[in-house]
Amino acid sequence: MTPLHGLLDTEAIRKDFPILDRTVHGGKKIVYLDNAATSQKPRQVLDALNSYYEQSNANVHRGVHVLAEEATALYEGARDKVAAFINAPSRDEVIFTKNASESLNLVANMLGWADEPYRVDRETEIVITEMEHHSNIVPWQLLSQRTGAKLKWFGLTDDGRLDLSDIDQVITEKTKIVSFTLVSNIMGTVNPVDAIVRRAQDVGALVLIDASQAAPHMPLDVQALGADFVAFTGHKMCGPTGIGVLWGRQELLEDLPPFLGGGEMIETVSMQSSTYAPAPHKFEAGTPPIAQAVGLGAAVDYLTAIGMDKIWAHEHAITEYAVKRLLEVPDLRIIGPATAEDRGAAISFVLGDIHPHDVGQVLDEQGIAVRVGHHCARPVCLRYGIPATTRASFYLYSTPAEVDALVEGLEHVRNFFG
Amino acid sequence: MTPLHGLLDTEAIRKDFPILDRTVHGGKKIVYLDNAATSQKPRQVLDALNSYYEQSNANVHRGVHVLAEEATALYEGARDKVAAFINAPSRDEVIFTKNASESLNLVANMLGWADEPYRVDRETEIVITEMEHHSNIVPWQLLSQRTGAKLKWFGLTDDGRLDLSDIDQVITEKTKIVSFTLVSNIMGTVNPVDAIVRRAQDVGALVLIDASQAAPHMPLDVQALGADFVAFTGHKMCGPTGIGVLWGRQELLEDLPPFLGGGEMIETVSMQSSTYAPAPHKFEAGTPPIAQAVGLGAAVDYLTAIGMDKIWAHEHAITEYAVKRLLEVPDLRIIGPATAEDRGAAISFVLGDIHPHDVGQVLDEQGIAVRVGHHCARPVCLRYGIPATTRASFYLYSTPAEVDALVEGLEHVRNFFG
Amino acid sequence: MKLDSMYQEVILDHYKHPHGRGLREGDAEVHHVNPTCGDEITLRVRLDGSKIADVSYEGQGCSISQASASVLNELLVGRNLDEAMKIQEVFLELMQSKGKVEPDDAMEEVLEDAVAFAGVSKYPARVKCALLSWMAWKDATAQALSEKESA
Amino acid sequence: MKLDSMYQEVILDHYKHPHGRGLREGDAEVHHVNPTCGDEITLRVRLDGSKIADVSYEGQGCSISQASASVLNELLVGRNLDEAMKIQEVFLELMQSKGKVEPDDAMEEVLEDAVAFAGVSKYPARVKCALLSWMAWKDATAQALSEKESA
Ligand SMILES: Cc1ncc(COP(=O)(O)O)c(C=O)c1O
Ligand SMILES: Cc1ncc(COP(=O)(O)O)c(C=O)c1O
Repeated sequence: MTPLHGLLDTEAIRKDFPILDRTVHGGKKIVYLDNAATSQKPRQVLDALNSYYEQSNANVHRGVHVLAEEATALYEGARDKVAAFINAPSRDEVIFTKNASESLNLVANMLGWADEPYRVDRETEIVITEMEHHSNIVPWQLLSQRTGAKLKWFGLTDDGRLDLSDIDQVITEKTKIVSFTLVSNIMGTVNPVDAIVRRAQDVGALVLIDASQAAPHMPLDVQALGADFVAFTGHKMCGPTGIGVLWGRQELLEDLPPFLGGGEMIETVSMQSSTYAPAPHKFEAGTPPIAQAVGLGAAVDYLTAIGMDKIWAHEHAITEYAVKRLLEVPDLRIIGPATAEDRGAAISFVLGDIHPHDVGQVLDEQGIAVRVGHHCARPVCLRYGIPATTRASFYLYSTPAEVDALVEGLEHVRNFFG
Repeated sequence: MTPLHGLLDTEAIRKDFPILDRTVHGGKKIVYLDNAATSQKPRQVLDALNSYYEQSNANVHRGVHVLAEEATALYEGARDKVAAFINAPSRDEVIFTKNASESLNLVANMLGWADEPYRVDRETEIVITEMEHHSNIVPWQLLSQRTGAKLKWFGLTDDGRLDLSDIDQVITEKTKIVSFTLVSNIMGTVNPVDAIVRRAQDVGALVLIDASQAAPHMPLDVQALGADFVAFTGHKMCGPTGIGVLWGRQELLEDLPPFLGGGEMIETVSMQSSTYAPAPHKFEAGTPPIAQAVGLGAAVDYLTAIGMDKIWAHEHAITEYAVKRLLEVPDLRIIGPATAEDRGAAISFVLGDIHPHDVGQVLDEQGIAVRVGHHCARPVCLRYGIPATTRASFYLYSTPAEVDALVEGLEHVRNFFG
Repeated sequence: MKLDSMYQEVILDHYKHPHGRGLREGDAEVHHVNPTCGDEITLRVRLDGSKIADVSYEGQGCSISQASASVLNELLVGRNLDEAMKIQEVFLELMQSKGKVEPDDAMEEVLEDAVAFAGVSKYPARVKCALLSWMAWKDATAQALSEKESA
Repeated sequence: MKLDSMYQEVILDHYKHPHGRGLREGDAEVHHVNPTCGDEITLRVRLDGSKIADVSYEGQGCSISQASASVLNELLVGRNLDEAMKIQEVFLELMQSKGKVEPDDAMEEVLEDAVAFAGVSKYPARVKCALLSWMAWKDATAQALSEKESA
């Protein structure tokens, strides 16, 4: 094997992740290739959680006592960190949610209740793509059912890319919102943001980018993207579960109506009526995921210290190697781009007619954790006429040796069901 | 001082809470009396979080690998624990949300989108009370604005109780939903559930009980309450931030439409349409707060091991003592019940014309953490003609000595501003 | 190797050579999916009085769900409904045992080839695969009966 | 004692004996609230050309927010708008300094009694109290000006 270029010092990095030392099935060290589902957490993030709970835990914003001030400073400090991480023009544009799904639903609901010119109603259209995660499909189906708006989408090419050939028919003067994923969670495809944003801006439609599979893996610059909203989720980027982010352009957040009502999001309440706090608080009803925001802040620090460009290079090298090695496995067919160009480190495949469930089970027995099923992107499986896929997905701690383990594991699968 | 009856062994209990050893302002041990805002976390809960992240972290429900199976078992095991804690007839009636506010908004939104007979629209009425937390006011104001339904409420008596004298006029045949708090977060009042539930059932209205201030402090039995929905929040009951609960009767959860759309809540998705998983998953879109549910499960174990009846007795004894001692402070007026009967351990008061902000600041300097402001229950302040209150709130680790510290602290406040 | 406890010879046999696969005439048809993995089955039941005349099915899924449908067909076709319901209950109990029930002779007599699924019960994610066809069959049978009643 | 750095004599004085309290005639009126604590202020500005003829106010709040409104009245009434804006900016800078700015003579000359709030800037939860009336004043002044323009 020729050495790969651009790899990180995984030996050092892996020491930060306690779970990677875990063994399963009688002493087999775990090979964790399920990073697109969720990432593991470095000690730095767990330390931040513990020190929050052991030193500073209090409810935020409303206290004059020391703990409340510390908790507020930590929580709002996490917002600063996330804002810097995505190059947001203002920290007040960063809304903490519980996960990317809530972020996406938040936008869909705001648009349903908005006044003109944002309002989605029966005269208007919503555009998504066939490679969206269910969390970027179902909210729009619900909005479409509830408002009468028409739901349209971009189809896929045979090699797992967006088919934009009919872009002018899909995105039209009637389009109010275009929502699409930056990186496909099932196929790894990186989508051409510019072309879509340009067309959307031409017709005056808003753009929401689902960056759930991008934020963990590549430098993310919301200003460079040119979108109006960007959503992502903490648990896939070394952060805790229970925290997501929605970034939105300030003037939109000012104009759009709130979603959830309650404590923290108000300015003043009487029984008759209420007024709302400015963004981001307007969209953060109730006690926020305080510790989880603090943990996400620590995750962002961790990733930034390593460097998002270096992480992207590492994953690209691993992906290139993995694609090459996987294609050596007889009867293996990659679903999605079969090269490492314009793709992330999630690789889906089918192996002859062995069902992915069976593939995953036999791999698990060898300590190799992959995900099997439709990966919350069932329309992609329908599109390619398959019931499900096996997906291996890599992250900053993944090694070429783990790719080799996967390939050996697949040989074993073939023998088992041969 | 005569010894109080029914106290817990706080010396032992306090050892479980690392933060209670913390000192502030140059060596003063913290006196944490802000438990109605959020509780502190025992080591047992932090251990559960750490061991989840260090041993078993994975995304739930969709994996065949060991970590995914363990994470799923832990997450669903937490649901079993919570179900047992509230005596739910079925575990499938327990929905995990991000906080009580989301739980309350969830019900409001379901009813707005529901078909008959649940549908809230311009012909119908919604009933709340004047002592609700903003999180149980604003969602109903939003629902009322969006559907045209009329919002009505029970007023308060001078001594901080619900005024039910006009119950037959407030809850009528037009009422679709009655939503009220079991225990007031600002005054500590425990409300008469039976009378309200009986009237609501007579007219066929649904009942939602906000148990955010009850679940941490008293035995909670959703079957005995007789309500249709019960909401509460993890962070006030020794659990992590970022997790809430909605319990709902099974047949309602079957009939009512989903709220957020996305991964986990579906049965099958195509671009054209989707079908939904049965409850509770139908209402849990996206990656749930997995670690937080596990932490809440550990919190529930912790509380149960001590005994909710014993915790209630402990807090009752502390409250009785605190009310007595506070009434000895000159110029101090309790807002809410001025006895320990039918009340929880949150005590609001005003001290002459010293603004609560100033009270809280001077107490903080002595290491005493109380909350000041309107406590997300501004209508109560309006009702009693005060800008804000100072609130001391106790929990299972609170001691009579902490009550004494508070009373001494208030003397100091009076001298400072005297 | 632990895997062998799940993938018994019997199961792999049924998977590779399924019994009664394909859709034939029936009194009721149901379509069930396993939302956690997307496995699907379309299943028809034909009753002859209280006797199960046929169970026909088509679907996609893993070896466990496919083998389970095949075993179901072999085990239930030709039985009386009462008997079949009993078999279904015993199978359900076994599958929900989390590997803690060691099938005895009595159970083996009732379940025949289906005892081979005992090992699957240790794998919670796969239990639903094994149960998919059985739940579909129960549902279809209930529909067939209620249609007969109302006819 | 650290508290004394927040509750300077000057502040407590203004709190107990506020200047210019009460609502009088004005060119514009605003109502501001501090959502984190419920402090409220209603404030009117009366301009005389580019001179601040009066700032009148009414509200409820803690010693810090009350004293701050009193200091504002004392400091700004009778000034030119330019000057007043400058004072407001210096005060804002001081309050956002997190206790890190030690007021020098130059600052003291601009802010007079308002330098006493330096200690408050160490308490993030109270900074908003101190700024409430100043933000209201800025807002009311902008309204008064734009009304004059459009008149
Ligand atoms: C009575 C009551 N209801 C609802 C809430 C809202 O809970 P959360 O902020 O966790 O959503 C609270 C606490 O803040 C409360 O005390
Ligand atoms: C592309 C994409 N969008 C959205 C989501 C939803 O994220 P979450 O489950 O954290 O809400 C995911 C991951 O599950 C994803 O991969």
